Amino acid sequence: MSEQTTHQQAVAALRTSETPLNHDELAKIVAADIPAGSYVNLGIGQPTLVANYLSPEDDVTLHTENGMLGMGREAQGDEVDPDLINAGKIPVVETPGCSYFHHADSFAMMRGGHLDCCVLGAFQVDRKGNLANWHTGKPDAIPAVGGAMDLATGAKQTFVMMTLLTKNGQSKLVEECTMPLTGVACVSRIYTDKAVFLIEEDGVVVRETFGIDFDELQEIVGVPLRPAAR
Amino acid sequence: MSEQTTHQQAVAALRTSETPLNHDELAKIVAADIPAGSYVNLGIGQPTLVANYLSPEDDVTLHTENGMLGMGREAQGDEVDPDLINAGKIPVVETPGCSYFHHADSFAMMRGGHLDCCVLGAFQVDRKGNLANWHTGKPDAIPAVGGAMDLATGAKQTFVMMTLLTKNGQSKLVEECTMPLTGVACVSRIYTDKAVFLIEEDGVVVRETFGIDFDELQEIVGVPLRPAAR
Amino acid sequence: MLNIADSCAQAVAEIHDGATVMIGGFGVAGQPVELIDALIEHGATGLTVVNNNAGNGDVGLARLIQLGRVRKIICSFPRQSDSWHFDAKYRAGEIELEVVPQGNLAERIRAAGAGIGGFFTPTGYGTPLAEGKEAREIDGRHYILEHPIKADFSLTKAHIADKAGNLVYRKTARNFGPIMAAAATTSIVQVAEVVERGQLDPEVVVTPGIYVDTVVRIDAPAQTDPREEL
Amino acid sequence: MLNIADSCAQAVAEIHDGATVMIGGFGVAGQPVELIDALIEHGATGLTVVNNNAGNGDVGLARLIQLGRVRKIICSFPRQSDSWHFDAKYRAGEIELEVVPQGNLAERIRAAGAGIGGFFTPTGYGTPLAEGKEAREIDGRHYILEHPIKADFSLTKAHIADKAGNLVYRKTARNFGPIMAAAATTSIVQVAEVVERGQLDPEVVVTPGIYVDTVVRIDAPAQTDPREEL
Repeated sequence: MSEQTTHQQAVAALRTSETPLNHDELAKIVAADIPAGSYVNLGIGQPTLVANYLSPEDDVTLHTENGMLGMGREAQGDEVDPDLINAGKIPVVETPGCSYFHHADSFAMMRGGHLDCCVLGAFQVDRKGNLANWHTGKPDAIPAVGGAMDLATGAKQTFVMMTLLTKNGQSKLVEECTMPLTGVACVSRIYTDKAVFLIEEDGVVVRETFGIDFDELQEIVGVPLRPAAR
Repeated sequence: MSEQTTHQQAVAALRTSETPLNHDELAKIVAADIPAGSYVNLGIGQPTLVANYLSPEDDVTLHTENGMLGMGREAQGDEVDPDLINAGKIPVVETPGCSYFHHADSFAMMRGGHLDCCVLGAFQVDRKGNLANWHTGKPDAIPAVGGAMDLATGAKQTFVMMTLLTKNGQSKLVEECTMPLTGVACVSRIYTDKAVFLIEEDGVVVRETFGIDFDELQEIVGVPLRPAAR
Repeated sequence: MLNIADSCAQAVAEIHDGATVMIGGFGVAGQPVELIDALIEHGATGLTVVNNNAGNGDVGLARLIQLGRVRKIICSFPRQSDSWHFDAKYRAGEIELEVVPQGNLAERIRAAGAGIGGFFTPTGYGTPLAEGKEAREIDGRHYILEHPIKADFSLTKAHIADKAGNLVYRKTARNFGPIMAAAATTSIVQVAEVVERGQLDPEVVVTPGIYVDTVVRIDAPAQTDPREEL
Repeated sequence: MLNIADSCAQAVAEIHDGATVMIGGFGVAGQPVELIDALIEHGATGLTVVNNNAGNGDVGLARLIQLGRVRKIICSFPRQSDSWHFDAKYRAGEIELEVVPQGNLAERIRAAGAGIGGFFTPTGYGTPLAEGKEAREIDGRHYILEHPIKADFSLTKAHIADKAGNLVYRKTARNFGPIMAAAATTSIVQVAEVVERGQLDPEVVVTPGIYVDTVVRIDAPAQTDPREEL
């Protein structure tokens, strides 16, 4: 049995997990959902883990908004070059076929809809796919947005990766975002430790659940949910 | 006496010529008026002649809107490369320190005011510096503008080079352009066979005349003229 | 993922009737001669073509126009000494013409690839080409609003592609290539050479592979002496 | 004509009180460390600074802020774990802040260099950063109008300059360099090496010399390990 087949089976098992997923398990599912040949931008934080589960056969090209396509893994030891970092300011390496460009070209690439997918963290996502991930809305917070708004609106698809509940047990999937928005109707899927949600025209669909049944999930989320058609 | 000094004396003599100037003599005067170190775009036709009278000491860099800075002279024989042409589609050569860029970058350079000077031909120029040089206004003419409007509005200064009179003896320097405009209030100087005109806020100044006196010039031009302050 | 076509016929096979097709090149430099020939052979009709000109002589774009395949052309300079096929169709009312100043043409194509919804440009203000367009004074300068030009397909010519689709060009043959590849849903590029990933220096890539869908290698591309086209 | 300065002090000598200064770099990559130090030493105050961030730690831009030299900062991401000097000045009401999404920041800088008076961008629509900005629906998508950001001076870092001012960069240190050089009236660039005209391949020039006013060679530029800055 090939390594690739083993990996596919492991991911299939995760999709029907009877316990909530940890960050790495969730990253494996996101990675498996990215079509081969895609151009992808992974946001800072939890989304970065997805890169660890993309295999060379997938031919996924990573974009970093500070001016590179074909970004490789984190640089180690002597590989560290201060002139070669990713958007999280972590030193990385090149991959064969990579390219460099300036900041305006890099964001034109994103804004122009050339990236197939972008994966972001979130504070809140609502049933219309509105995203809040840059500002808690606290009046004394210093606003700082970086590339979040560009990422949210630019890619063909925006996926969110987050824990479903806040530390206080509140659902981050909400009826309507109360925090300042990052982007309007931009999120198409939400990957969480307890379930994967699809934002569709007519509502929110639950694609998979992890260690929770549909009714329990509906109760903690509040937003009206539909099970995926089988 | 250096070659350069001889040239300067020849140009000085032309400035007080007692006969109208031919195209090459006029091109020498324009070339001498371009400050050393300038970035310049020379339009197709008569303005192209100016290149012949720029010396290396002037360090003038020529721009061609199809994507090159540091354009050299016309290519000869084996130098001809189909991939290296100017905006008039004439094969040219490189100069040391030249560079290539794409069409949007090339016109951004022009539109952004980075060229010091652009020299264009004209059908009509009026006292406000409005330029008409792309369309005779005949109802059956097929419109074709090329880069004319970009050149006219983009450079820090736009010079016009033309014969003062049409074939029918009408002045091309007019009170108000009657042909469709290329650009609004964009021309700062007009070089003609009979005189050099400066377009200023408060009217048209005659800087030099060639084989015609001020009163005669005033009569054939019609537009109110002022002699240059001595 | 990059499609490396076996032939130009295969490369253009999906171009459908009624498509908008951008065709690169300025004069002979960068003209995708073999791809245009394949498009003629392919037979798609009712096309909207975006190019700097409207065809020269009896071949290439001129032939496409002569055959009645072009419903509309968007260009900066249609009228040339040898644009007789366009002229005839235009005077017969059989082809629609949109004339755009060359820099606005380039910037509108760039805007399409860069996700810009519209932009204020000074070029064309106060001229007949501004008629019907929104005008605005910003910071003391006059502008008109221009919108992006998108395409279903682009046919362009580059020098070398690697297997990630990264492109480099030759001299002034770069011209419209990079911006047209980015503005088209499907970009088709003819190249003289295809190399492995990692064989192009990432610093010198002009068009990153994300903008390239199909490349086709032409062993001995047509090379017209540019002087024959004048 | 290119000014090759003998020292950073000489390069920044003309920066006047109240100037708008763009500073390149994203993280440590492309940061013109020695030029910023010279600006601190120079003493100009009441500055408006354009940068991606608002300073880190106690050096460079952070030090400039600490010294009270910065009246206003335009950036995408001011709040970082080590942006304490900015934080303090901001909370004390001693510095003005304009937060701009990173892609809009890049595009606004690009627009300044490209002579664009304003552009419609989808990024930021429907968010607090769109407040007070003109919104418009174009072709079914929502946009807001953004205006160019110009500067009196830019301080950037490139890898090699030739004596025509042409620049090449290294890897992701390219970032804001090319667009800031084009957006500033006077662009000042520190480089590791200056070569003769003709020693840079014209195909690989990233910033043509027309955008460069002053270069200064730094023999041994500061190289911070990017990981120390997190």
